[in-house]
This record gives sequence, C-alpha cells and structure tokens, in this order.
Amino acid sequence: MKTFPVIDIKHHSAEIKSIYFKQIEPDIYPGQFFNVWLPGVDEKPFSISDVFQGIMEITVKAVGPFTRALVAVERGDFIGLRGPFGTHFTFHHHALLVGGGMGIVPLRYLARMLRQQGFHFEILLGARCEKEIPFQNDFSEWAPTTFVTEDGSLGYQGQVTEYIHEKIRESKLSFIYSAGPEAMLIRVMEEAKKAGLNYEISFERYMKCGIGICGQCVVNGSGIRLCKEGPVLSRNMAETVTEWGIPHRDATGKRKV
Amino acid sequence: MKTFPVIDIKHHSAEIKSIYFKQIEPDIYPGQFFNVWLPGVDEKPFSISDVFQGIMEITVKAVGPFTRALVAVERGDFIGLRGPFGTHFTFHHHALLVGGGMGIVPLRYLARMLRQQGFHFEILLGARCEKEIPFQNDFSEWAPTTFVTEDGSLGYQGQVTEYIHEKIRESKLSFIYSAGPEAMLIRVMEEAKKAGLNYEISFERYMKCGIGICGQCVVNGSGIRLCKEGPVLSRNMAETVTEWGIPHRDATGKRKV
Amino acid sequence: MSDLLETLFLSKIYQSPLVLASGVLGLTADSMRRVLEAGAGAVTTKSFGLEPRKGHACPVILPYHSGLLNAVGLSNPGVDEMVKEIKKLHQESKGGIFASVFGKTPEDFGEVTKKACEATPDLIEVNVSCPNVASEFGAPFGADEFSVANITRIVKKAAGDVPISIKLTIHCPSIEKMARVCEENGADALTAINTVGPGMLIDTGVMKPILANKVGGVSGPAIFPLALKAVWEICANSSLPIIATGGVRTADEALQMIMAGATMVSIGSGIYYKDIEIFTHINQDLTAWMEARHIHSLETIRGAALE
Amino acid sequence: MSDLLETLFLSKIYQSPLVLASGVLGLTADSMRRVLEAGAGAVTTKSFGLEPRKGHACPVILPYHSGLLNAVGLSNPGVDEMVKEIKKLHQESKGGIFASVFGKTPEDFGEVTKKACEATPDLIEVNVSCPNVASEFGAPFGADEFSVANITRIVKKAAGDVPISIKLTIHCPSIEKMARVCEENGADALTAINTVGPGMLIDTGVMKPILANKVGGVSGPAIFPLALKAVWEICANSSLPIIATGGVRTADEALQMIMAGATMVSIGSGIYYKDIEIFTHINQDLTAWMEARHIHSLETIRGAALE
Ligand SMILES: Cc1cc2nc3c(=O)[nH]c(=O)nc-3n(C[C@H](O)[C@H](O)[C@H](O)COP(=O)(O)OP(=O)(O)OC[C@H]3O[C@@H](n4cnc5c(N)ncnc54)[C@H](O)[C@@H]3O)c2cc1C
Ligand SMILES: Cc1cc2nc3c(=O)[nH]c(=O)nc-3n(C[C@H](O)[C@H](O)[C@H](O)COP(=O)(O)OP(=O)(O)OC[C@H]3O[C@@H](n4cnc5c(N)ncnc54)[C@H](O)[C@@H]3O)c2cc1C
Ligand SMILES: Cc1cc2nc3c(=O)[nH]c(=O)nc-3n(C[C@H](O)[C@H](O)[C@H](O)COP(=O)(O)O)c2cc1C
Ligand SMILES: Cc1cc2nc3c(=O)[nH]c(=O)nc-3n(C[C@H](O)[C@H](O)[C@H](O)COP(=O)(O)O)c2cc1C
Ligand code: FES
Ligand code: FES
Repeated sequence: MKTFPVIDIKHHSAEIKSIYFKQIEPDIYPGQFFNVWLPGVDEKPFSISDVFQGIMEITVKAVGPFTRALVAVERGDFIGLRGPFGTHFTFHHHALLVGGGMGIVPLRYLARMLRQQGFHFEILLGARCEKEIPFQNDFSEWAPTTFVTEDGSLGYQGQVTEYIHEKIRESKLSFIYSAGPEAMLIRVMEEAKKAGLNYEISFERYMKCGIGICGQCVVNGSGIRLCKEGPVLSRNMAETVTEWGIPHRDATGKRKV
Repeated sequence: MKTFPVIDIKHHSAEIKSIYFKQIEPDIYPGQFFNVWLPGVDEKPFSISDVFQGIMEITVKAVGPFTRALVAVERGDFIGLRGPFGTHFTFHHHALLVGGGMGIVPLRYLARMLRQQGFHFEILLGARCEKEIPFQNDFSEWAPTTFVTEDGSLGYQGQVTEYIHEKIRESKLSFIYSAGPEAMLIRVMEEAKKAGLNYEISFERYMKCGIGICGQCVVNGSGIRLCKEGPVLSRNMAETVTEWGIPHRDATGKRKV
Repeated sequence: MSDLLETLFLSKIYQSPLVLASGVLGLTADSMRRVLEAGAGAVTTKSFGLEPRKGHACPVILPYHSGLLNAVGLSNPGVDEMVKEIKKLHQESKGGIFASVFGKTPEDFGEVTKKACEATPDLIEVNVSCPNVASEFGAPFGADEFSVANITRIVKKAAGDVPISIKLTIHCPSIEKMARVCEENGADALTAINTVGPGMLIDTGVMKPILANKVGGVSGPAIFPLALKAVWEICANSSLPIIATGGVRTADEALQMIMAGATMVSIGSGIYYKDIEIFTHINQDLTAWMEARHIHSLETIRGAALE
Repeated sequence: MSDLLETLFLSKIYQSPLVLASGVLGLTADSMRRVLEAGAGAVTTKSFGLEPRKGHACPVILPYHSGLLNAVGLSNPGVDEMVKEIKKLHQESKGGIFASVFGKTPEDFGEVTKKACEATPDLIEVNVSCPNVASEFGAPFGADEFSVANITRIVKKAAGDVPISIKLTIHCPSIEKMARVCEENGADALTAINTVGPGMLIDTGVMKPILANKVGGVSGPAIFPLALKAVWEICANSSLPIIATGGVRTADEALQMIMAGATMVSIGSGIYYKDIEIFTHINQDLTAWMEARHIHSLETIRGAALE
C-alpha cells in the first residue's frame, strides 16, 4: 500500500465525482478495481472508470460515510491505493453494454477499450435520473447509446431491463456485458439465456482484503471469491453462484436478513 | 543454504581429495569460493577447483579437524554449499600462473578457462613434495608447466619464488596470477613490481559468513573484506592492504601473536 | 491423491497433513469445501465467538515485502451462523473440520465450545493468542500461563468427546513451558504459532500507520523460522501432536515442520502467495519427495531434526 | 553530503541519522571507517566483553528468503583489542563511534564499560538483549525488568561522562514498560530492537538444523514492522531519543522509523542486501525526499505518526 496525490477531480453531480491519479501500474483492465484508503477513515473497493494517457480515474457516488469522505477529497490530498485487483472484462465483437446505477462506471473504461480495438458495440444505460449517469458524452460519442431513467429526465422512462430484449433483437448483438444492481443483473442473465447469448457480468459484495484471503467476499455455490475470481464473472462462473438476490454478507461475515 | 549429494570423490594423495557435486549455480568463475557445511561439524570456505560439463569440484587438503572430516565424506553424503562467493580472476593474455601449496587449487579452474579462451599462458607450481601437487597432468597438458618441490620429488628442487624472475624474462609474460602462502605472494608482488607487471592474487583469511557482513575477514588498510572484495585482488586493491605477512585474525577477531 | 500422505492425528486419518489455518477463507462451507477439494486434509474455521463481531475498520490486511500484517479484529458471524456452516460442510465433504473458538472471558470460551460441538467438528482449536484484540480484552490470554491453564480446563470440559488444541503464541515467557501447561490441563494437541508481533507500517505520504487498528499481527514468509523454532522446541518438550503454522509456502517448508516434530502443517498466508492450489502443489511435491527417497509414511521422518 | 541530514543526538551533531548496527563489520577501525566514509553518521562496534570469545561454530549466519538468522555467539576480540581499534578510528575519522558492550554478569557490564570509556566513544550501547548466548548465561537479561534496571544503573555509573543507550528486545513482557525502567534508571537513549526470536531453519536433506547453534536471531526485512511498532510504542511512552534498528533497507523505511519517533536509524542486515553503499544511497534518497517536500530538518517530521 502506498499513498498517491490526487491530481484532479471532476464533478459529475453533487454526489458523483471522478478522482484522478497518475497511472500507478502498467496493466489495468476494465472491470478491475482498486482498494482505496482514506487515511484515518477506512478502505473500500472502487472500479477503475478510465485509464488514459498515463492518468487513471475512479468515479464515486456518495452513499455513506466513506464515499461522502471520498468525494470531499481535494487536489493534492494523498490517497492510498492497492490494486488493480480481480478479473476483468474480455473483448468481444457485437456486444451490448448494460449498465445500471454505479455499474455504469466500469463500463466506461470497457467502452473506451472496445472502441480502441475497433469493435462494434452498443450501450444501454439506466439510472434514477439524468444526474446519476456520468460520462454521457463519452458513451454517446463512442457507440450507439440508449439512456433510460426512472424519472424520464434522460432518454426513455423506465428500467433498462425493459429494453434489453428489444436491443438484442434489433441490432443482432451477440454478447452482453453488464454491471449494476443485482436485480438488474438477474434480469440480464435471464434475457441472455433466453436469447442464447454469452455474457460477462460484474457484481459487488462486501470486501475487505481484496486479495483473496479474508473470505469476506465469497459467494455461495462454488465458493468463489468476488475479489479474486470476480468481480467480472463469465457465464460459466456466474452459473455456479447460488446466492443471487438473497441478502449479502456484512462486515461480520453474516448474512443480512 | 541447501545440502547436495556428493556424486564422486577423487584421491590425489592420502591427504588431498577432490569432491564432486552437480553444478549448483550457472555462473561460477575461477577464484571464487563456496562455504562448505559439514552438518554437525562446521562450515569453511573452499575454492572452486573446476567446473566442467555440469559438474563442479572442490579440492581439499586435510590440515585440521574440519578438513579431516571433509576428506572422509563418501559418495551420496549430503554436504551443504553456499556460494559462489567473492571476486574472481579476470582473463589476460600472456600470463604466468604462480601457485604454491593449496593455492594450486583455484589456478586449476583458471587454467581451464584460459585454455578454453585460447589464451597463451604458462604455469609455475610449487609445494613441499610431488604428492602435494594435484592436477599435474591437466596443467602440463594445457600449458608449459614448471614444477618446483622442496624435496625435489617433482621438477626443480627449491621454492617457486626463485623461478618467477627467470620465467618472466624467458617467456615475455606480461601478467601474473598467483595464489598460495602469504610469504610467496609477497615475493610474487615484489617481482611483479620490479618487472612492472600487472597481477591478480588470491589470498586467505579466517572467514565466517562469506557474505560480507560479519567483518571477520577484513584486512587492515582500506578495510576491504576478503570474502567480498576478495579473495582475488587486483594490483590496485592489493596495494591498499597494509597487513601483509603479519599475524591474522582468528575466530574471536583478534590477531594471533 | 496418493495415500502416502495419509496422516493419523488424534485417532482420525486425514488424506493430507495440510490444514487451512484459521482466519483465511474460513467463513463459509462453500469456500472451505473448495480448500478441501484443492487437497487440504482439514480446514480450520475463522475464529468465532458467541456474538457476531464487525472487526476493525479497513485496511485490516496489509501485505509487505516479507509477509502480511493483519488486524481483522476477529470479525466473525457468531457461533450460531458458524454452526450452520460447519454442519453444511460436514454433509458435503469428508475432509476434516477444525472449529476455532475465542472468547472475551474464560467462561465465554466454554460456552462457545459447547455450542460449536453441536456441529461435531473434528477438533476445537482454542485461539487464546490473537494479538489483535488486546486493547479491548486486555493483554492476550496467550501470554499468561494461569489464563491458558484455566481456559484449557474449561474448554476441555465443554468439548466432551471432541478433542481440543490450544493455539500458542511465541509472545509468552516460555513457549515450551506453556506447552506443558496445556498438556497438564487436558489439551489433546497444540497449534503453533499464531501471528507474531504485532507489527506496524507507516505511510510516509500521510505520515500515519496504515492499518486502521495501527498495529497488526505478522504472518507469512517472514515468520517461518520463528514458527519452526517454536514447533521444534515444543516437540522436544511435549508429547502432544502439533499443528504447525507460520509462513509455510512449499513442500520443503512443510517437511521442515514435520522434521521438527509437527503432525499437521497448516497454511494461511500461503494462499496469498500461491492461491488455493497451494494445497494441491505441496501435496504433489511431498509425494514426489517421499517417492524419491522411498519413504512410505511421514511418520518415519517426524521429529528427525530433534536428534 | 548536504547538511539537511544533520542530526542532533545527545548533544552532538551527526552528519546523518544513519548508524551502522552492532555486529556488522564492527570489528576493526578500518572497516568502520569505510562505513563512515560511505555516509553513516556513526558506527557501532561489534558487542565486546571483558575477554576474547570465539563464538559458535559455523554456520553462524544464514540468509533465508525474508531475512537473516545469526548465532554469531558474541565472538569478539575482547575490550583491550577493541579499545585500540576505537582509538585508531577516532584519530582517522570525525564520525560518531558507539561502543557496544555486554557482560556475563551485571558487574561485567560495569567493568567493560569503564575500560571502553578509555577510548571515549560517543555512546556506550548496552547489549542486554542478545538471544544467542541465552543457554550459557541463562535467559537474556533483556527479558527481565529487574536485571535491566540493575545493569542500567551499573553501566551509567561506570560510563562517567559518556552517555549510554540500552538496547531492547521485543521479547519482554512490555517493551514500553522496559523503556520506562531504563529511563528511570539513568539511560540517556534507547536502541530498539535487537534480533527477533530466535528462529530456526532445517535442512531437509540431512534433516538437521542448519545453524551450528541450532537457533539464531532473525534480522533484516522480515522484522521491519516489528521494529517499527516497537519504536513507535517506545516513543509514545518515553522522552528518550531512540536509535531505531531492524530491517531498514530504504529511505522510505528510515523515514517510517523517524515518523515513529526515532532520532537515529541503524542498519545491519541492510548491508547484506545493498552492501556498504546503502548508507550513501539512503542519504541521497532522504535528501531528495526532503527537498521535494521543502523539509529543512528531520526534526519537523520526527514522531509525526504518533499523532
Ligand atoms: C468491486 C467493487 C467495485 C466498486 N466500484 C465502485 C465504484 O466504481 N464507484 C462507487 O461509487 N462505488 C463502487 N463500489 C461500491 C463502494 O465500494 C461502496 O459504495 C462503498 O464501499 C460504500 O461505503 P460507504 O461507507 O460510503 O457506505 P455504507 O453506508 O457503508 O454502504 C453503502 C453500500 O455499500 C456497500 N459497501 C459498504 N462497504 C463495502 C465494502 N467494503 N465493500 C463492498 N461494498 C461495501 C454496502 O453493502 C451498502 O450496500 C464498488 C464495490 C465493489 C465491491
Ligand atoms: C577463500 C578461501 C579459499 C580456500 N580454498 C581452499 C581449498 O580450495 N582447499 C583447501 O584445502 N583449503 C582451502 N581454504 C582453506 C580452508 O578453508 C582451511 O584449510 C580450513 O578451513 C581449515 O579448517 P580445519 O578445521 O581443517 O583446520 P584448522 O586447524 O582449524 O586450521 C588450519 C588452517 O586453516 C585456517 N582456517 C581455519 N578455519 C578457517 C576459516 N573458517 N576460514 C579460513 N581459514 C580458516 C586456519 O587459520 C589455519 O591456518 C580456503 C580458505 C579461504 C579463505
Ligand atoms: C488474515 C488473517 C486472519 C487470521 N485470523 C485468525 C483467526 O481468526 N484465528 C486464529 O487463530 N488465527 C488467525 N490468523 C493466524 C493464522 O491462523 C496463522 O496462525 C498465522 O497467520 C501464521 O500462519 P501463516 O503464516 O501460514 O499465515 C489469521 C491470519 C491471517 C493472515
Ligand atoms: C550478523 C549479526 C551480528 C549481530 N551482532 C550483534 C551484536 O554483537 N550486538 C548487538 O547488540 N546486536 C547484534 N546484532 C543485531 C543488530 O545490531 C540489529 O539489532 C539487528 O540485526 C536488527 O537490525 P537489522 O535488521 O538492520 O540487521 C547482530 C545482527 C547480525 C545480523
Ligand atoms: S475481500 Fe477478502 S477474500 Fe475477497
Ligand atoms: S567472512 Fe564475514 S565479512 Fe567476510
């Protein structure tokens, strides 16, 4: 663990900010995460939202004590970083990227990479309102993008999941990447299965060590660790998980009920 | 430290034996030494006397408790080896190799390497009697070799040092390598200086760690460690030593008087 | 797996002398089953107490160049949850299951043991030596012979037919004496060692200790010689079987532990360095070593380095 | 060398906070002069006693993946020889010279100190904590508060004007309490820590411990977090200046020690890893770090991690 100075900050909304560091490791892939340490506060996992020209970026939404402290950091502050950890998305042609809420974050770096490789892909992003969808310009510029918001403030009104089926059929897409709330992921997997498509999904559990030893992030079924064999799971891996949609383990390791 | 099985043994005389191991390190140069551990006995430094076709050899003379135990080992015994340690001879054309007593040992591997490189060199070896000169055949085969023994049992009768001057003049040699008793080395250095020749000498002090930290093998003057900046010293290095011919430090670190 | 590695420990035969150490991947049946499938003869659960505990804030685990620091702070879901996981694991696997327990008071140790034994683990391992909770519970029990004797008696009684092992720390006046104290008070086995220290690392950017708990126990490669020495010293002075723990990553290191007298060899931090397959690989390398030397049972080399 | 690194320690200014630790290259004036020339602010002699000692048979020093084991057994040429070397070094160098002393009995400590002070070292460092001679002299004095108090008083008296530092081990019931005991009994400074353990390594080929002495103290990278924690704990509880020792190989590690409150930082095993130039390189890196942060004296960051 080492601390690094924040070199820049970008405000997406009052609650969502991107924080920039110089790139601290040579190989960082979309879907991987860093453990971010706020000295004196805590350490939590955050997806990499971009790596570009020697600069890396994480994007944070203030939802609780830690993320509130994290969005309050200033340029020049020293922040601890350990990583990159975990598995990453692999590259496929004709993919649909389905992101919900802060699940949009890892898809941003994935989209940049897919575009760099010259792959065709499309994007479907949903959130509660317009303000909760960062990187709108990048996404729209890089690929055909559909926005869905619960309040209709951007794009269609409703839930992303309502549009997956249609998107796949319309555009002859053959692979799905998805990240976001678990309820959404369950629907994505169902749709993919119905359409006979392969997919990679990224999903979250409470994490502590990030390096596969504390056991905190293990999911039931095959007993895989989401910090090590995840957070990005292939279809095969995802199908070994038996705890979809049930309450997660908290800091004690006990399931919330 | 690891132990390795003895794969062969060769008797040069009742007191002098060569012990063979598979080559345990890729790069071993003439003049370097290994720390040899006899489990339950002690650990002492020994020059490498040969590395050839994946086999390495040390050559030991029984002079005290440890070396007596070492010449008694048998094929298949496990012996500990740490190394190679220390500096090594560098290669020069038209050299004279001057060896006395067990100083002959490191020169054997040097002679093999010089011959392999196709360098011209000559050899001058001395000991008390014929039995104390191992590798006579190899030396004679590889280069013009002069033997000198105190009792005249091989070659000239007398001391090697009496023949150095003559050798240099006769054969237009321009570099000297030497290893052996300190009194001999002092004479070699005098002769070399007189003749304006460059040289490398190898000489011994009581050693413990072999890795430059215990301070046991430090010589007065520049304070160099013979296990690290030695045992092979260039002329420049040798000239920084101010304790030639005076009593050495023993196991306590105190000078014998 | 070849049966060369079969190991008799407290009247039960394990497929391998290798054990998953407490605190690493020991929270759920599924993750422990993965470790058994990779080749461990037994797994030890994360230490649990009567109530769920959140443990310390993060970072709780910190790798450094020579090992790991951890101050997990005994976070655990509590005995009721863990009993369910142990029962589940029993149904799904034949491998050994060691339940690691701790308590805030000697009486707690007894109560949690009694409850844990409902799941009929193969062993109750008694964590008297965790350095991470010292500030809350006072100095670790493991440093004090009187406390250890007392806890040993209480747990032994509570465990009924289930054998018990006391997990020792090197941070006591004499580990060999502590081993004798455990033996005299009814321990069936000993586990040595727990983490060392604690230690600390400071970030020079913010000039603060990195672990939220400031200090954490040292495990992994760094402590291997300390663990080996402890095992060797205990084995020279006690006839109890030993579960050796501390810094093991290779078959050679596992063999050193066995030559020092250990019966079982447990691995925690090794998973950070070589992942879960460490059990598979060490089993393979141990088997190859034994075959090359025509050794048919680890029994023949156990304690060889004790003279 | 830039004077950014000038460090005031016990009323004397040293060119660098870096010190050569006792037992490494500290036998002769010439080798210590080399270390001073490489950039150490001071050198500590090998610990010496009244009489010459041969020490243990070899191997006495054994590198392993995370550090070194040593059981040199306090081999030393005796105080008379060492006084000559210290005098010689004084004539040839302006660097600091710390004389490390040990004794078989508390009275020995006093006698050897009195003799050592004839050479007017800058400090008497009192090695009460060497684990390698325990079997000969009984348990190391360093574990016992009463012994340490007694030796501190005796050495303080014998040292006259020369200040004294007691070298502590982590193997005592409480290092912070031990620090207070030293302070109360007249110590001018503290050195922390000595080697850890001891530990052991076994060769699986011959199935024997490798060190002739079987066990040896652990030093080097492995122990850095243990040393740092000890320094931090002592500094939080004592106002004496500290010579921090244990596993330092880089400027970052030296800074961690200083942020934990150390005044001087000493380096032993680091010489195995980075050779004698380690002093030159750490000085350079410390200077660069200070310049980048506009820090003009290490005083401003000393103890920063204590809050
Ligand atoms: C692999 C991974 C990648 C992530 N990437 C991002 C990202 O790019 N941007 C972002 O804003 N958030 C991301 N998160 C979620 C982020 O870690 C949590 O939002 C954050 O930890 C909440 O902490 P808090 O104290 O602010 O909120 P709390 O009030 O403590 O918790 C709010 C929510 O976050 C979850 N959470 C709390 N602590 C953790 C933890 N240690 N590990 C995982 N989940 C936790 C809780 O279960 C709860 O659902 C990611 C999580 C994971 C596991
Ligand atoms: C770099 C180096 C290379 C050597 N190469 C060879 C070699 O190739 N063949 C060979 O036969 N001998 C070699 N020696 C010498 C060999 O190490 C000693 O002969 C041996 O250690 C003697 O041990 P002993 O117990 O048999 O005799 P002892 O009775 O203990 O001593 C006999 C002589 O050996 C010296 N000696 C003893 N212990 C050591 C020690 N730890 N380090 C150095 N010298 C010691 C003594 O000072 C004395 O002069 C070498 C020594 C050094 C330093
Ligand atoms: C992350 C972590 C958590 C641990 N938690 C526990 C625990 O709950 N109970 C326990 O008895 N030991 C615990 N330990 C100690 C280990 O069981 C083991 O004794 C120690 O780490 C040394 O072994 P190793 O070097 O193989 O890890 C933990 C160790 C680590 C690294
Ligand atoms: C080979 C060796 C010999 C040592 N001899 C002594 C000694 O004589 N007296 C002493 O106080 N400490 C001795 N030590 C301990 C060191 O001074 C130091 O406290 C310890 O090694 C930790 O520092 P390091 O990790 O930088 O080596 C010795 C250490 C080593 C490695
Ligand atoms: S967070 Fe520790 S194992 Fe995944
Ligand atoms: S033998 Fe130890 S320094 Fe040379």
